[in-house]
Amino acid sequence: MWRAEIKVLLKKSVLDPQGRAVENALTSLGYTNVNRVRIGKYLEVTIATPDRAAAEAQVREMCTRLLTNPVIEDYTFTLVEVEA
Amino acid sequence: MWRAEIKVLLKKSVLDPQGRAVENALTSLGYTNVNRVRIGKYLEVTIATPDRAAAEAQVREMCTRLLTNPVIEDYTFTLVEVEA
Amino acid sequence: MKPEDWRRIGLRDNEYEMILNILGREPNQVELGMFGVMWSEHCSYKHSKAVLKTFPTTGPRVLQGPGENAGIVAIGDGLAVCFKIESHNHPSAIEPYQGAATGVGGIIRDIFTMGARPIAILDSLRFGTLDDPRVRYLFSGVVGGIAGYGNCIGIPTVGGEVYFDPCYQGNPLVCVMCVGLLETEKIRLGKATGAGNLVILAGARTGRDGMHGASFASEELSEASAEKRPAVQVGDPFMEKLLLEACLELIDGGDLVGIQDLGAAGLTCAVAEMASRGGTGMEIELAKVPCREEGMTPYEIMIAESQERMLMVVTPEKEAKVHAVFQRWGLTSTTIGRVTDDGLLRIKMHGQVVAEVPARSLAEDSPVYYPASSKPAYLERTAELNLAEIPQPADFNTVLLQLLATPNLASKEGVWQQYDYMVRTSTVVRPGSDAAVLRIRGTQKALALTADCNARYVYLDPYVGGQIAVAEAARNVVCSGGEPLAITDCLCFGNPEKPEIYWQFRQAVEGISAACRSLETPVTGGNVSFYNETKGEAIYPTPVIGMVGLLSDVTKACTLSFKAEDDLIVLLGESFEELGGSEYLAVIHGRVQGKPPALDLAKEKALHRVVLAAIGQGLVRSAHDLAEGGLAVAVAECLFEHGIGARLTLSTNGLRPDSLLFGESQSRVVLSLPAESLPALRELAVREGVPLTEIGRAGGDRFQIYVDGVPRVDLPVTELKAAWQEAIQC
Amino acid sequence: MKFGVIVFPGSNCDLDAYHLVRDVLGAPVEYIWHAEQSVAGFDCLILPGGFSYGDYLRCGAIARFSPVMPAVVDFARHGGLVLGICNGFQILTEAGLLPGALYANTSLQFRCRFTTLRVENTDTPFTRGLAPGQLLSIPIAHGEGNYYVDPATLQEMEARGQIVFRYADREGRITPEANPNGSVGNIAGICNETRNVLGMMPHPERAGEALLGSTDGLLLFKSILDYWKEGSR
Ligand SMILES: Nc1ncnc2c1ncn2[C@@H]1O[C@H](COP(=O)(O)OP(=O)(O)O)[C@@H](O)[C@H]1O
Ligand SMILES: [Mg+2]
Repeated sequence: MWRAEIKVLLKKSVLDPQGRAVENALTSLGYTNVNRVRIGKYLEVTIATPDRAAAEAQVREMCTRLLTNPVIEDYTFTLVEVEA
Repeated sequence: MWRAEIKVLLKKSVLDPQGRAVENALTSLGYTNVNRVRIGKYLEVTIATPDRAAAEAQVREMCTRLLTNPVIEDYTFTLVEVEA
Repeated sequence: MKPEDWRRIGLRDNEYEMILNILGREPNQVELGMFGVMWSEHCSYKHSKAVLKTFPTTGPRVLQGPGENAGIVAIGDGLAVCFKIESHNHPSAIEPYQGAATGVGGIIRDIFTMGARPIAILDSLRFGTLDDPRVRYLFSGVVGGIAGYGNCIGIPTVGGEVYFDPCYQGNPLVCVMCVGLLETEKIRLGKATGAGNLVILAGARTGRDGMHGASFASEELSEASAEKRPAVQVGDPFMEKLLLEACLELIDGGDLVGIQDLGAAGLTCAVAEMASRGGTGMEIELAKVPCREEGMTPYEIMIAESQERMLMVVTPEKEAKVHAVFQRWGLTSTTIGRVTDDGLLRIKMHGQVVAEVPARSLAEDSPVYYPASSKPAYLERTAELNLAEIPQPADFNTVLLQLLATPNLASKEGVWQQYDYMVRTSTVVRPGSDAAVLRIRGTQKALALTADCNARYVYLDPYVGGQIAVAEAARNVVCSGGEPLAITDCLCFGNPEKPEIYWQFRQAVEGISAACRSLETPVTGGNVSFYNETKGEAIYPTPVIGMVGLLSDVTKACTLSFKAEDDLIVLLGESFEELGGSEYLAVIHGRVQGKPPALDLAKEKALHRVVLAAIGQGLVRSAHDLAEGGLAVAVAECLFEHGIGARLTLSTNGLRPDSLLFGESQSRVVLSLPAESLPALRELAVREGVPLTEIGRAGGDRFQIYVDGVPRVDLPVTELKAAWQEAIQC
Repeated sequence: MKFGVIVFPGSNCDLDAYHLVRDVLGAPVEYIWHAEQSVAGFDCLILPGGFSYGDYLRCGAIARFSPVMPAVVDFARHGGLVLGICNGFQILTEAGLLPGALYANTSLQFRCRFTTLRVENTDTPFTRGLAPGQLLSIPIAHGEGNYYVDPATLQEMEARGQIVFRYADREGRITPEANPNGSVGNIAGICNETRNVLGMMPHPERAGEALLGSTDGLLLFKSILDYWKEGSR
């Protein structure tokens, strides 16, 4: 069993309104040393398969088919082996 | 300079409708070997401070004050040293 | 310049020749890019201009016809209504949520650019069939995007339509209409006048997103367009809300000479149109344009289509104040140039000229094409419908239940409950009736709004179909108690370079024009979307009509629901043996065939006079037009809100029972009224020569239809309602 | 008495609350721009619905740091009447003036429709004019009205009568079907311990005129006026 930890962010070239709003908020709260705030999605999915390679392939497939929209989003993920 | 990578999830005690919806969607797409789907937020914030400890402290503070709502959310984060 | 340079950005060889003649020299990359986006179909209307000129566009109430960002008609009390419809089909096909959201953002900017306060949104949507998971994804994404943007910015989405047909499988249609209110003397135009006046850019920073959106929208969707994906962008409704408030405050204070939103073709289009309309030129310093990304080139800055940006022309005295207002609203605004009197757009980067072209040449001198047109072959096939081949249904109960449950007729509540249709607390008739009605604060008046098109009719006969689209919109407005004022149109068609498509286009426009003339509803603006094809297959010709009507007394607003037991049910208009193009024929017998029902515009107009008088004199308690599904479906729809049943006793008078119950003959309305009102109503009908038939009574909890004494339909209202309500999950 | 409607960037029901108080209730009312630092001279503050700061990150999360908020918190702590509607409710929970939190409807969709509310506590300035168990027809319009609070706190709140409105069916029963967003215990509105701060997801300002389908929302505002007239604070 694997837990896929998937991070999804808008492509760098795409406007990230949330990120901008939060960056402004942080600055006005006095955190003037922050920048490049980006806000996206975080997903955890547990996959029952013995084999890491199979798990990786499946995550990629699920990301392109359902979990993300490649048109505007990029994703990265890591696999953590977990107990059933 | 540090890039804080912050993962925010609903507390285990709080029902996660989005996670459930996505789990159903995945299953109906034929991914019958997935479960425990949880969906939250992923935030990246770049912090200009030489010192890791200071960066850590600041992330905690920003998370409790603004970035997360402790009533319903838990968060974890990692710091990555980056070039200015 | 090599041919591939201009072809790559969609310019044809002859168009490049024109550019050479205009400039008297070779354009540089930046200039070529500017011509490329401005002369794209989307911005230049090069294939439709000539035909659009034939629309009737004038009338006693029209203050602003086509040509500006939106049309405006006067409604008395020194007030006017500003409205426009626009499509965002191609972006929505690729990123449904953001594609639809930015479509909403764009049309809202068109309205407040004119100085109007946006008060309502309508959405007209078309998708493939819901058995396809991709279609369900597009459907929920588009609806989510409209909700996400409209709800956030706080403009109620009060009406629209949703249709499903295989012809839209790969090419959904997403048309959004916005309606605004303004004081007549506050009208602002997108004009740059007064040499020496300053040019200010406000709102979002410019990014690389939306590159070539304009030329992208002018191509058939192909596998290739997947590569152009960056053309889709993310909307920022919060930014637009601030922009809206700031701009209206400035317009209110009379601080602007001219104002123009940045849409397709971005900065290029805004500066070209403003200067061209004002007969002036502009000098712009691109280094001053706030950019979201490092190292953007002049080319990129000029054609980027980043959302939520506005361009303004102000006198030097006002400059400081204008910047101050934007700052209070938390927005960036920058003076990026000045108006000149030489008619040239002089674009500089760090003081160095990177482009210099006549403003007019971009905005006005684009090529005009008169494509060949020829009657489509398919019409031969579809025209012949032999009713003898169509068996009468054995069981009318099942047919009625089936029809109510077909996605095209079923309740769209699953859609509009996701929209905030109440914000601004002026929505008097909510989604779910015919036209929506919004009161106008500070007056006794109200507006009736609707968006309509039966594309199957247009497919089977573009001329008649075009007429019917206008007539049905007007009928919806009238049934809500409104006097039809004017229309805006969103003409969605296939590839105009195909003669059969262009024939559809010309016929539909002629039909719309004819209807607008007799119903006295001029065209005040609109939008053309060509190249709606996938793998060479065109959609049905789909000219969506957005109509605005006026009620002089908001308390007279009428809905379609039966409201009292024992009320009489009356049918106005005449029923013919017309099953051609009907939903019944398509759903029950699997045929898209025949001629659409005939339309007599004089009879239509007479019907409107009767219904408006009846509502105005308070004779009736409900009014509903007959559309898809015919008489049986229309009456069923009147039962659902209050769960009041009905008993109809009809006679065929030589018609087939199925034609009588499900045929879609035009110019018909069903009314409910207390018995004592009947004589007065009959008098109105007789005076206008409109056939009036008493067809039954409201009451009980069942829907029963007797045809020539034979019980044909007998079902509990609850069962009918369930079938109708649960059909569409969104 | 004078009402103040606080305008955050992105508020969009400010105008509706303003019109209801001025044109229907007939009481003095003014807008208060979020950048103000004082709310002196006002007797009841309304935090209106909308999408303050786009509701980016979390509903109300950024607005609660607006310059005006310290004054609002101070006003509330000294017993001033504060009514948070929809986004206003979300801001009040984020600001800690009300317990719990609001998050995504279980449908994951925005919902706009009339709901039936059952009045659970009439011993507040906002509901004193109502009858216990009275049913009100008031619309909702939100995507994140799913109220959550941990079980322990919920018990205390119940005990202290802090639950003011619940979603009910037409017969007044508290059923899952009547719950439009999944909120715990069908909760639609709550008040603080001292009962001078009310937060509710439904929009009473949208139910103030027969023309718009219901006048039940007006009853809340009338209660506030009566409470004030009697000077019982
Ligand atoms: N996409 C939509 N958005 C908002 N309201 C809609 C939408 N689709 C349908 N409606 C509403 O549902 C009702 C019925 O729609 P429709 O069947 O198209 O009416 P009609 O046939 O009278 O034009 C109308 O009030 C319409 O405004
Ligand atoms: Mg209708």
